[in-house]
Amino acid sequence: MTTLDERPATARTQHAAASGSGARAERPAPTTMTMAGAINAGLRAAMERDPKTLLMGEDIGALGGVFRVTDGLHKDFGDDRVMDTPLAESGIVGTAIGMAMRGYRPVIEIQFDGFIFPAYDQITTQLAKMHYRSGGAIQLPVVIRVPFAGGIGAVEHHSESPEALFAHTAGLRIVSPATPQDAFDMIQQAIASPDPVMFFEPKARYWDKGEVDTTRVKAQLDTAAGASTGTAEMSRARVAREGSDVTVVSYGPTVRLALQAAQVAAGDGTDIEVIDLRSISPLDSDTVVKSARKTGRVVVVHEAPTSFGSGAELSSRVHEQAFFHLHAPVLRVGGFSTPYPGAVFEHDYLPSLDRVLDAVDKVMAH
Amino acid sequence: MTTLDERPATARTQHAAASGSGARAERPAPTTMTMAGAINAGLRAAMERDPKTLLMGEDIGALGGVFRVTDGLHKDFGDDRVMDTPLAESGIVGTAIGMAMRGYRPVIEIQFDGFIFPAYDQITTQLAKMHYRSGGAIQLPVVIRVPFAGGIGAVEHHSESPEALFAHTAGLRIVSPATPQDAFDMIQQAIASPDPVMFFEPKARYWDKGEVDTTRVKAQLDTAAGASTGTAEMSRARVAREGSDVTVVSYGPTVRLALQAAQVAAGDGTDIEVIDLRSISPLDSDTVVKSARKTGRVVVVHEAPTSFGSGAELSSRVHEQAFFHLHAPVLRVGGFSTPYPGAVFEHDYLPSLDRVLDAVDKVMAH
Amino acid sequence: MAAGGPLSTDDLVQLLTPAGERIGHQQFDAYASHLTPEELRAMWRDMTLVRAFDKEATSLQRQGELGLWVQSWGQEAAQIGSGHALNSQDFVFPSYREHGVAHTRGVDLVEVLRIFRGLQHGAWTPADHNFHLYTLVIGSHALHATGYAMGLTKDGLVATGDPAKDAAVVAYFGDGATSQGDVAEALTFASVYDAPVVFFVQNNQYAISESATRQSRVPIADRGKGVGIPSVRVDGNDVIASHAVTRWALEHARSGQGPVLIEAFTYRMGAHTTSDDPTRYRPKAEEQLWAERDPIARLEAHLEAAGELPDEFRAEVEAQAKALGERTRTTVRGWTKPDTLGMFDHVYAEPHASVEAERAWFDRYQRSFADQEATR
Amino acid sequence: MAAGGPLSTDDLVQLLTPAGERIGHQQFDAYASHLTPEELRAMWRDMTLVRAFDKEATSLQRQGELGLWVQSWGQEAAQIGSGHALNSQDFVFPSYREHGVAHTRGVDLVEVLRIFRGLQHGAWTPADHNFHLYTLVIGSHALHATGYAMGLTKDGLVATGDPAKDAAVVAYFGDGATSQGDVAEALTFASVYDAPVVFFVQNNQYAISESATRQSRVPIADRGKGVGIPSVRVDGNDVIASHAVTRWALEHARSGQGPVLIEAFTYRMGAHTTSDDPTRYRPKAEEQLWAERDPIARLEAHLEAAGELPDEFRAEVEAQAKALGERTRTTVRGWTKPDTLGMFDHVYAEPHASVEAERAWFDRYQRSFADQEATR
Ligand SMILES: Cc1ncc(C[n+]2csc(CCOP(=O)(O)OP(=O)(O)O)c2C)c(N)n1
Ligand SMILES: Cc1ncc(C[n+]2csc(CCOP(=O)(O)OP(=O)(O)O)c2C)c(N)n1
Ligand SMILES: [Mg+2]
Ligand SMILES: [Mg+2]
Repeated sequence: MTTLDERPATARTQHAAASGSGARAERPAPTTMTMAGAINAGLRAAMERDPKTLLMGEDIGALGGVFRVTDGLHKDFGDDRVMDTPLAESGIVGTAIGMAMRGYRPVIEIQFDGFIFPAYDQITTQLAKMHYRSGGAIQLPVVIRVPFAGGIGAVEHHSESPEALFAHTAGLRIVSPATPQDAFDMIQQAIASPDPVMFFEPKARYWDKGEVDTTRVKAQLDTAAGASTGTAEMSRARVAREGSDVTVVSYGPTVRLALQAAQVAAGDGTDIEVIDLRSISPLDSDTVVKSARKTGRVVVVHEAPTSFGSGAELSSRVHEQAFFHLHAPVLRVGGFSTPYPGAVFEHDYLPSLDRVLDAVDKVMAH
Repeated sequence: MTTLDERPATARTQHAAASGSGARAERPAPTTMTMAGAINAGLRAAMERDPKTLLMGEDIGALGGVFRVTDGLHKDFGDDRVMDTPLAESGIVGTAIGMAMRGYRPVIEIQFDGFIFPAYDQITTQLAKMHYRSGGAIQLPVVIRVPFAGGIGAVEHHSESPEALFAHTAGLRIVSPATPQDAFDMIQQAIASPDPVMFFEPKARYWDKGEVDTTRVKAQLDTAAGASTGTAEMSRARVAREGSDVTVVSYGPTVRLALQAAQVAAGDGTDIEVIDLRSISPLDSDTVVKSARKTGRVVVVHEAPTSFGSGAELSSRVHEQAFFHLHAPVLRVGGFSTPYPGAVFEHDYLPSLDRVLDAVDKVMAH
Repeated sequence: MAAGGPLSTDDLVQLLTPAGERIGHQQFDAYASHLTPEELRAMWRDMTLVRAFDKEATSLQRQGELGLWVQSWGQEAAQIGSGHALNSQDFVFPSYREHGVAHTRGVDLVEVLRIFRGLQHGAWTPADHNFHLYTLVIGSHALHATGYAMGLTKDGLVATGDPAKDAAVVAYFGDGATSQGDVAEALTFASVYDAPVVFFVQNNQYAISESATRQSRVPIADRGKGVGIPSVRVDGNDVIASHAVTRWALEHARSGQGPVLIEAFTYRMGAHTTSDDPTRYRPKAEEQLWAERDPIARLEAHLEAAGELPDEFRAEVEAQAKALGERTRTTVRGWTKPDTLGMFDHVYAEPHASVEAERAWFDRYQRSFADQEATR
Repeated sequence: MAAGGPLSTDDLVQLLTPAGERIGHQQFDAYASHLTPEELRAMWRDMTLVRAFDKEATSLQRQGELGLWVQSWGQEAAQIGSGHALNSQDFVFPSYREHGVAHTRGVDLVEVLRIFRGLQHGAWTPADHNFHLYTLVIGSHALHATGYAMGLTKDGLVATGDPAKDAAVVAYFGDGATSQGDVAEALTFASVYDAPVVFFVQNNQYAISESATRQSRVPIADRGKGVGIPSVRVDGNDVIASHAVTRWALEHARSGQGPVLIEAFTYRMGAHTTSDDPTRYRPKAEEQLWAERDPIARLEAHLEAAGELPDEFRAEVEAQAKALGERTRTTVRGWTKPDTLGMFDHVYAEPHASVEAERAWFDRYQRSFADQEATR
């Protein structure tokens, strides 16, 4: 399957410029990878870059994780760096914190979104706050990888989108890649970052393929300022498609949907600008506000329930900062205020092309 | 200390009408109570009403809770109904779920806001979802009382406002009283409700006094439809002060601040309408939108960090539903995107009279 | 793993040898002595039916009729043996693999598949069977079971002296689950409140790909020692022993003596679920070894040696299994998607503004398509 | 509580009788035999200073100079005894009551009060003392300690054979904490990974108002049995025994033999914190009983009987205590509120847009008042 969300030309050039890498001449041809493969390659690169990087989680060793994202890493790096842990999420995050204090960079895999909650206390009261409470003396470069969101016909607790439940807590960075390229780059930037990062992987996109240039982020992270540059870069939104009539903002699993909507709307003469947030905390509202001032119309799309979701924060900020440029209120398209329903209902529950276009029509009506 | 937020005349009359109680003639004179005392009295009334109601928590027995909210109840109801539990919040909520399945109505006290997180998984994946996943076969009438928010000069983890971290999850009701009267009524309505309710008690208001009419909610809950009427009633916002220029929306600890702001602004000729939400889930946006359409200007105030807080949801809804009536964007006044700081900083961190008035000035500038 | 570890087979209570020979046991013989050949045949029938159903469900999943299936294959003795020890007033909190126990509680196995077809999250009414919904979040339900048991005590349904009244709770979970904080807290609450709950751990040696040695360096049964809960290790492939220790444990709990922890040592003969690939983490030889220790074959050998498994009975059970398989196939294939608006039902028991508003919106939205169709 | 419960005083390792008489112990004598009178005096000095400081802090709280104070009163022997067993390369994860241990790690006690004056959440640099910040969320740090210990193993700092190199971790927490799932998970991880960590439980018989019988029906030390961690119960009011068992445990851990659990049975002589009122939940008689078992008095009796507590030494310590008290008072009273913008510092190590924007806004906002003032 080829993805619709590959617009590497602009975005990549922009990045290359930002990182100041002069290696363009020798750049090899990009490789085609799935998102799962890109994360796997990114983890491997990070482990090769820094011997203190290690992986922790349930079934990530011999099995390679239930999604095979860590496939082959246990074989190559051994028990000491790819650790199958006891079945206890709080224990995983809590011991990772201790290891980070000892100088390690643990990268945790939580098996599914719905199983992050036993670790909620360690994430919210310990991981997030340690740098602050120590007055900067303790850095906790822990990455928590969470395969999240729905669309794969799974049973209960395997399709949730809990990102807003973490974004409200200061001290955590929350990111989510939408393309194999970003998955490859951002996992490495997240690992290099001195801050704790929650890395939400859109599991329904794991097998989507895309071109990946493996050289750029390497050049970036090999510099002295690499961790800072990388952290800043993964915190910025990406304009995935330029447009002039409506801004559709999304991240992770639904960026593809936003691009599909843009394609369909283009046929109707509506020119949609698609923004891939990439980061939820920090939220790059500047990029969105700039676009909102241009188009005057904004629709936010995510899978998480609309109520109290991250779209609410984005909507509030756009109104606060671009109110007098807006032709219509910012509309939100998200999951409903119900638990994630049985799999037969999930395509009714999730934002669909029709629902996104319906919202676009509504904002265009003004 | 007398509170500023007592406007019983309108609100109470409204309620009495809503509950259809005809007992007005024999109504005894209202009693003066602190909010802590009102909750204590409400718990006692609920325990007398239904022998299945029982209390669980740390130090709620002989000690009467660290805030003395359960004072005297252990003495009068015994070990079996006022249960000092092991020091394990997940265990408290998890066993309460089991007891509720067996027909009990457990009312849990979590000692402080910052200690709710070890129970987060049980609340989010079990308590909230059981009714849905059982297709309505299992009701879990569990109430979780959480003394929350700051302003009392406490150490870390004792001043947090985590309500938005629960409001995003369907299946929970989230309420917070701002006055002794509401505390007395709402705790009983929450206990009578067949749904799980998180009851956020503004600890800095525990010792504020107010008049409490103890008869109205009794008459309501003694009726066959009492649980439904009560649930509906505690889910509705209350207009704490009518005004025409700006709507200031708040709940729990900051309602008093909103009323203070209204008083000060009145001196400057600005007429503020103050809405006390009382419920965060459901969020009575209808009442707020109605007010917004009237005043055209809205400011939301809460102690929780502004980013991804409940004010974001409210702001989004007001914009979505009253955009063309607004003179200015909805502004939010809340805590900052930092962990709750050391106590010496808390009055800088928390919304203050000046910050609320500053926001009011800003929306009035349009 | 060193001797004494979680894979050790020492100290397992056994009443049937792997060859099917009935042996004695000082403490637990008394809890199996009531078992007539008829009752043993009933257990064999249940085990056989559950396995046939399990196979059918597996092939339905392969055919795309189910999103996922979780096999109980290999764990039938632990489940049917313990399930047969329950009284109707006892209450069970299963994990997600307890199809055998579900069957003993009168849950129609076919209905269980609604969950795995994605139609609903719970597929039976717990109060009808004193059998709670499956719980997928590992370990969570151990606390619910403990709370429920505390409620039984409050209700005066423990140590009444009336065996028709005294009740207890059984919580089933796996070896992996014993690492969860919630399970530890459940053990603590149960012991401190002397709750009538039996924690029944099926140590099937794996938590997905992870060996039980990843969860513990001592036998899982030792978890009881940490909180003063009596515990016992039983051969979970021995249906008679599984039955006997559970009877003992339930009597202990029902009579007010508090909780018990049972570790039933067994083997997950199949994959973790139909999504799993055990070839990645365990040797074929190990699987073969345990295939030879098949729990159904063991009881079968016992009954046959005693001449208690006549051909007519075998034929009858075979026919029942076939019928169950057919009913499973046709029922599952007949299930259609329910009304979409049902997705909004039962979020709350009382109306909630967001749910009501979204339901109404979705209804209008759906109808707008129908209207478009109609006007075309 | 029945014999064998968490308040049982049987089976406590003791090397000093309550009257101060030195007695032998088969296993642990060897770990105390190196203690010279000088070293015992050093322990007595530390205990005395910590108690004096504790009193001073309590009165500063009463005077409104501190928001809260948490006393270590009564637990000095457990803390100083174990603290003296640590090597500099060992790492400690305290709870919030371990002022005695803090002192042995070279943390200036006065600095600790910054936390209780609300100036900051952490008041020392952990790496400077190999002493982590206080953790207020009960039990959380048991996992951090375990992870840190796992890191020591990875770093090759365990079982090197070089005593100047081998390191271990000590996690301190209370009887109440042992009910938390996190502590159970820490025990599990520690045992499975053979982490060099000593779990040091001060069973001071209370978790705020709740008796330890509310957390366990067996001695807290038994928690180790559940996961195969060797454990020991020690008289926590006996500084020599507390020291000896900790030395043993640390050697065990440092030499690669894995974790140990120590239960030091002691008594919280004061209130839980200055906000607490113990008269509501415990009898005065009990407090009196334990006042008679004062841990400092016990060592004092021992040293005096041996003629090892000369008046000059007493006077010197008294003067030190007085000086510490004075320095505490003047330092605390001298602390002023730091720059408000500091509130935004260190939320992240790298810039975060929300924090930066809010800091900038607050700065402008604050200045706007100053400007108003200026233009008046
Ligand atoms: C809290 C949580 N974490 C992770 C998972 C994913 N998961 C599902 S089953 C399983 C293994 C369970 O092993 P065990 O308890 O031994 O039970 P078994 O499957 O062997 O019956 C895991 C890790 C989950 N369901 N819940
Ligand atoms: C998770 C959590 N729940 C509740 C509290 C409130 N609390 C503070 S201290 C305490 C009692 C702790 O008892 P114990 O572990 O015995 O330690 P001690 O105070 O006796 O030293 C409680 C319940 C907390 N700090 N953290
Ligand atoms: Mg298992
Ligand atoms: Mg204690």
